[in-house]
Amino acid sequence: MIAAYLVLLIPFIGIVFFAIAGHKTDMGKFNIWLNAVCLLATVWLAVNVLNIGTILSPNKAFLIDPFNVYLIVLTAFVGFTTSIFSSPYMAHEKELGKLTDNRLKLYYSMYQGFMLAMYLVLTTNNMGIMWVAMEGATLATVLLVSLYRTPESIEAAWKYFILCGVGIAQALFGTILLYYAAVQIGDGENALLWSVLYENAAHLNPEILQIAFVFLLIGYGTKIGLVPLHNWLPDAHSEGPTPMSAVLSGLLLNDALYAVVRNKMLVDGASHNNMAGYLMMGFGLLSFLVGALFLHRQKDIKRLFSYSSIEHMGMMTFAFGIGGPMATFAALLHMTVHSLTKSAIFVTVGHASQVAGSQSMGKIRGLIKTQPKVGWGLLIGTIAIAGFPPFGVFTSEFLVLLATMHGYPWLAPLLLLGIGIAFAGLFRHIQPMVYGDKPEGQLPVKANLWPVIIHLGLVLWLGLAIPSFLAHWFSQATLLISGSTPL
Amino acid sequence: MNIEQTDFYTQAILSMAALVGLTSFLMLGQGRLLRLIFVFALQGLLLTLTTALAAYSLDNPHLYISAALTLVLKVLFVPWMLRREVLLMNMHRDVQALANKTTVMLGGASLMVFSYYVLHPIVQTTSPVMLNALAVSLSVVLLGMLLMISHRQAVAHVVGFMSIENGLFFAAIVATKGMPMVVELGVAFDVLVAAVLFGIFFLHIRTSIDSLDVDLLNRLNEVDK
Amino acid sequence: MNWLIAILQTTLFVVLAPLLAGWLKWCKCHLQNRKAPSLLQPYRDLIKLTKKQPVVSEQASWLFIKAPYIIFSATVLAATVVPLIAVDLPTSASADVIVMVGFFAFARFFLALAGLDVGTAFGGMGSSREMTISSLAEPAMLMAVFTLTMTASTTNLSGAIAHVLHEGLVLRPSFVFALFALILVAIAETGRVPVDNPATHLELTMIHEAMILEFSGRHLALIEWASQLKLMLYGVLIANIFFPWGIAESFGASALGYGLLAILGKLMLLAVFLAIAETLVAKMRLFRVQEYLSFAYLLGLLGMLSHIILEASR
Amino acid sequence: MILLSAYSAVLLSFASGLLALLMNQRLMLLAISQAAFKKFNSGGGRFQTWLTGQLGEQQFPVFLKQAVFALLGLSGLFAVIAGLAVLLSKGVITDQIPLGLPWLPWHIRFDGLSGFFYLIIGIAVCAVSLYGPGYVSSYQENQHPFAALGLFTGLFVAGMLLVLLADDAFMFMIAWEMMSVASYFLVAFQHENPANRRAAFLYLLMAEVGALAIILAYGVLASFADGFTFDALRESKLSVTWASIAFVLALLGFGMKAGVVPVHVWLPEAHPVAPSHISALMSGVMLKVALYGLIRFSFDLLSEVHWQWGVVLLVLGTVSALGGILYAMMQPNLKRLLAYSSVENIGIIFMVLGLSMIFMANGHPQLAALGFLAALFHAFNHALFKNLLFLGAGILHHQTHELNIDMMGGLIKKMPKTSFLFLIGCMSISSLPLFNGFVSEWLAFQTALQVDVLDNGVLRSLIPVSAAALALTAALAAACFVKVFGLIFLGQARSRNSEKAQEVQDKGMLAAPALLAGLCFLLGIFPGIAIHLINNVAGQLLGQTLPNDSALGWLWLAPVSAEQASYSPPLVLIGALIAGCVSFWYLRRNPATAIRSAATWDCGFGGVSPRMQYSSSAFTMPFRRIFAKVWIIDEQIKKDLQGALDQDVAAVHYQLHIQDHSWPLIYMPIAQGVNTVAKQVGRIQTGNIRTYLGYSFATLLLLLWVIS
Repeated sequence: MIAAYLVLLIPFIGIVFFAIAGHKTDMGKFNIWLNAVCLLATVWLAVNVLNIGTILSPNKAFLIDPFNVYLIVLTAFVGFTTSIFSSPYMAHEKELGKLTDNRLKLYYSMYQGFMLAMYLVLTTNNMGIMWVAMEGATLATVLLVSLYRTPESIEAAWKYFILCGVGIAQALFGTILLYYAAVQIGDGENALLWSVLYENAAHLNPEILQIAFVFLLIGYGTKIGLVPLHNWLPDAHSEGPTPMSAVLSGLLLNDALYAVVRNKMLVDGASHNNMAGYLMMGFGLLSFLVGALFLHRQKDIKRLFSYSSIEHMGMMTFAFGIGGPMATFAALLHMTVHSLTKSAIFVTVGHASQVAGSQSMGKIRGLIKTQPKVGWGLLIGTIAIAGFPPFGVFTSEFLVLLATMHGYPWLAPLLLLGIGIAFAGLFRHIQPMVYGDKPEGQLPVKANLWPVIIHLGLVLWLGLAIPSFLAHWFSQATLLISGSTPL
Repeated sequence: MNIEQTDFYTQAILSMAALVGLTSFLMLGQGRLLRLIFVFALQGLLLTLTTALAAYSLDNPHLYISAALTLVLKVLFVPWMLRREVLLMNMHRDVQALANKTTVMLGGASLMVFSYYVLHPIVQTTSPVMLNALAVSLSVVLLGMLLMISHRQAVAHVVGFMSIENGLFFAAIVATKGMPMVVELGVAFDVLVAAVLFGIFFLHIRTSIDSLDVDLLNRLNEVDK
Repeated sequence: MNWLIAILQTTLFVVLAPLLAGWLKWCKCHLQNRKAPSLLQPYRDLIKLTKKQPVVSEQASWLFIKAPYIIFSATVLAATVVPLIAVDLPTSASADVIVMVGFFAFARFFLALAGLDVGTAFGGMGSSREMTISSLAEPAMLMAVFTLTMTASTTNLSGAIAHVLHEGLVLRPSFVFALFALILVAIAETGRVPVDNPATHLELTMIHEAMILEFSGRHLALIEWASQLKLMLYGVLIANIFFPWGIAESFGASALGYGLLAILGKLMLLAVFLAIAETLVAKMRLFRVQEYLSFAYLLGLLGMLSHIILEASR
Repeated sequence: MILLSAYSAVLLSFASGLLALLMNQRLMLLAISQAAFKKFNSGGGRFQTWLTGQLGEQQFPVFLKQAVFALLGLSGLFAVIAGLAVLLSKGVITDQIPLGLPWLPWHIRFDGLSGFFYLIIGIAVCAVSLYGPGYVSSYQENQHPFAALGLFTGLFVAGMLLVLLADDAFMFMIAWEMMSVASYFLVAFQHENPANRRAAFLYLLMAEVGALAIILAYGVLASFADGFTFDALRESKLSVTWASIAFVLALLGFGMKAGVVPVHVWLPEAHPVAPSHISALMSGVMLKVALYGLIRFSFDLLSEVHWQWGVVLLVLGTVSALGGILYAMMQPNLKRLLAYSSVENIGIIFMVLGLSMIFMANGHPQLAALGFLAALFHAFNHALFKNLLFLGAGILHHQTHELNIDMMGGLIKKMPKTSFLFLIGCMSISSLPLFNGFVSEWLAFQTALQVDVLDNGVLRSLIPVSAAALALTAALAAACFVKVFGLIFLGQARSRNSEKAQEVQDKGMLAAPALLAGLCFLLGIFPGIAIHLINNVAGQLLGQTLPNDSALGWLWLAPVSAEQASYSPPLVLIGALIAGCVSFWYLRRNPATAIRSAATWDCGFGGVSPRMQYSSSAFTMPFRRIFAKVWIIDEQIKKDLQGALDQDVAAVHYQLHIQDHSWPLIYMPIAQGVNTVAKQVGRIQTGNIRTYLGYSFATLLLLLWVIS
């Protein structure tokens, strides 16, 4: 349990420290160290969970179960690798004079703030705190989106702030309704505790819960980026500094989805018509298709990949909506591999745009000749995210397709269509950027590509064989969510 | 059951609910920013009173804290900030004509009805006061959104956002006699930070587009020119 | 024994081919009121050519020089497959009718290549046209032959002919189609009027002649001989498939002799018909040929269909 | 033991890829190996000197390349061994590898069918590995890094082999996609020219869609079975409708890879632009893997076949065969031409496969086996001669830097060996007797001729038509390859490059085609060998072999029965030799008639110039006239006039563009459709925040209304 507190404590220290001394040189290194320690702490936590199973803190404030433990480790890991990437990136940006000291302070301390919020969302046992943390994540990142102070970035940040704020407010209303349903059967203070709610899910009033779920879905769905609530997402991703886009895509969306699924479990427990499932399927499929179509119209490389995030979140939501062991397992796996792959891609994207000195895809050309590592990284990453084996994304998409074919065959063609369109949309933009001759006056930049290599390596590993402990967690989580295991 | 048979507390709560709903309507129809802010402050005050009332009649001490927080944040700090902003941009003179005020108002009214309709399925499991409170707060939330949709000033958006918060808060107080303390504090903290951020953003927006009209923030889109 | 017969009748084939050509020319000349050369003239020509020293273009490669032998032997092999005077031919077991068509293709392949080898416009023109026509004619021929083979349910020519023979006189609509298809194909493949004119050397109309323009001496002799062989082969096919009567079924001397006479008679008749046709009909434009051949193709197909749908036993 | 060699084939190809990857670190590698060599330089003198030579700075990259290809060749060799062994042992070997999903390790199954295709791949890979070192020597390292080429070649081969080993849907798909992706990178290898990029994109897109279709096909089966292992899928009992849906999906998926009209368009784009030894592998072998997939799916996994499917295959095959060869005929680019001819051959294979299905469904397993045999045998032959031709094309490109056959000519004198090998390839592909192509086509005809046994009127009339189409295809193929060989090797050189062309020096680059050509001839003379092998496959898969495939002795080929049809290539060969030799000897005995060479007859105008020769478009002009409807022909003749009143023609410009119908009919509309839809969808994102708020507001209301 100490591990959990440690995990929450370290980022908090980080916030304070960086707020004071964030502008000093090699703070990037320190950031890396901080995240490394955090990662170790999470690993320790994970080992505990592996040994003694689900952990509930004595004061019932924190709950670590198979569903969130691997997400915690994932969060720490992506935070760590992204900090590795952000160190040279930010240095380069500072050389270009895009950033002042204060903004650097802001950046680093809010980076930690965001991590804190993420850990809190995952570890807390209290649905209310979960909401607070989710809102906190927004508040932490909103100033990072407008870090460059360009008109576009401010516009993006404003939209991000307002839309997510309003959305999250809906979630709060949903939480209140949940609480309202809970107090009718339980005591006041503990009524919002997940552990309590999950035990008595059967006795909760289904009507209230359904209404509550609608609000929660709209609220957290805005954060997931479900169409038509997604509009903030591409703006925020494209205008902020790239490390931010990496963690937003890799972590924030996942955690929002995590929150939705937690609530779905309650609703399913309470009412046995698969209302929540259908809603999620509908939203997921819509986001999947629309995101895929949007890919075709992009000119900005980061917007491109943020739409691909929308598409993939759509697929996960759809998979969770289908329910059933296979689809759930697939969705859990997809959460992992997607955030790994997507953050890796954003790393390469960041370097690519630094090479070209622009985010517009028209200007990025011939990467493989200019800076082969970045070019290949981008290409392979895209191959992976497009769902080609032996990368893990393929595994999950394969399972989703089969589950769909099993449960809702008439939806399978839509999925097929979506994947095809998305693939075409990605590659019609990627190929010209990586291939071709080296353009004039573009020089390699200082880049640290270990994050990319590690992430893609992991995704490859997950695609070839899922390690047993992870498989164990996945199947336990599947058992929690869908009521049976695929094993 | 009819209102005569209920105790004073309930009657008070119900009338409070009515007043809060009314303020929302007033805000929705309001074209002048200063008045808008004033009405918003009024709503905050009503909320404070409600909280205090609840705290008193349920003698639930931690609600006093919430009341105090509400007073400080929603009645004093935020309105002061907004007012300052408006005066700074000297927008207090110009009236923003709502595109089609009557439609908006009618829409608001129908929203009220709609929220009752939505909460109808849970009527048999709850007392009417709860139902009323929930319905009103839901409609306040919806009206707040409608306010944001219909107004173009960033200030109005902030007001709308905050009034949504008010609605939620009202629900939390009345329907569930206050959330757990931690949650209350967390929410209050978030509101505070949000308010501060709004301040910062006004600064940025002004510097970037030299106006607070959100319709001018439309560079990022997917439409072919 | 029967291998002996096979070799014997192959040699007969090779030996008689020029004679048939001569007879054909003789008939034509008489029909056209010209003075006819002797029947043995083709032999004389061949011998004369073999005595001449062949002149080969400097452009030519080894393929040009080897081609005549390949063409000739391929045609001879085709001849071995077709029963001339006696059925139950071992050779036609070792290579059935499809293989025979294959041999024709083989010969044509090298003839066309030889035409291209020298690199003159004529050669190219000839091979292009030859391949065009043959690529339409070959399937038509296959269709016609398949009609027979399916009736006899064997692709072994002698077997098929024997089957028709034993069956006696049965009027099959499919055979009528097949017969006409085969005749049309034969005319096209052997380069007779109206598709091609063996007697012309007018550049724009010639096909076969254009390809062999550069050949001389023994090479020319071989190619000429091969084409005479081909003519006779088609004749024998038509004669023996559709009118097999008289062909020897046992290897007694009398039977064989009788068979020989029979086939000679049939061939003479056929030649007369061909001569009359060539006298009456005028050569058609190259791009009318496709209509002509696709008509043949259609006939062949119709024959096959009518066999399958009308005649075959269920 | 067999399985071991099968595995080692896969692993070796992996290894070669990885070794190639080390090309980037070659200096480091060099240091290591030199150090290692220092340790035990007690070795024999000559070896030592050789090794030092190899480990020199300059020599080392070459040495590394040779090593990579050596590994590849080894893997090919092992593949051949494994394939032959399993075919002869008639065994079925299964195994499991602890990879894949937690509850689904990779299932391995190595049976006759896999073995047969293993054999094909092995032979092709051996040839390529002989050919490769000479061919890649022309790439500069900085422009076209060998690392990428070698790595993806290894992965490509490994992927193909794994597909054949797969015994569960999941592993199958992984291997399948690995094959696709690796080959995609190979197509995009020379990515500086746009044609490659376009081709690569198209290829990968269609591969992706095809793969999804296959996944769904498996999904259909899996939703009626428990688990994805093929054993489970075999057990799945599904209705005719679902079975047909599964079959159609599979057909779409595998057909896309195999290049059946109308989903063939990637093929003529992708194969020409890849390096030649890769196009040889793709065209000769990868299409066969797709074929394997279809056979595995429809004959093995689907419990029973229906004659309607056979009809579908038959019709598709016929269309592809005719269309393929007609399009091929019109191509001036040699490799495009070969690619289209692959479409044709795949078409033929599909036809015969369809026949086999029809007979199977109508309860004539023996005839089904015959068709199956013809199909597999043709697949085998096509792999051989198409590889041969592509490698030949590679040699030509390597020596003349041309692929346009209108720019070649007269090469038979400059490159005698190459031309001879290429001639053999042309003869086999245009199915002339004595070569393997003819035998498989003969079998195909034999199958078609058995239509009598069927009762269904539709089939009775359909099959002859397709047989007719087959005959036409064969004839057209002959014409097409006469054009190819004639224009490339015969006549006079049409361009400076082919003027200066030399015979290729590298031994390997000649050895590879020679090997294939030898096999073509061997199988043309003794088809019994291959047919015996395939018979075992048929026995395993259809439970029915040909009764007396060697009734008249091993020299003979009598698939149905000796009375019905028989063919003895050796005797024919002997006959041909006799006839040829006799005439040759007889005519050449007189010394007075030695050959005299003189100028070509020029009608007395003087000077026969290369430009007077027939060009590719001229040669095919009659066909263009006859089959005009098949292509979209855009023919322009422009005359430059000059002189008084523009009377006399100074120059004539002739332009000919021939396009595939499937583009404007199918692909363009899809692309435009997607773009338009995307445009419309794009309009929801107006950029105005109030609109966005409106969306969430509306969504909220809608959902609330829906649930209450």
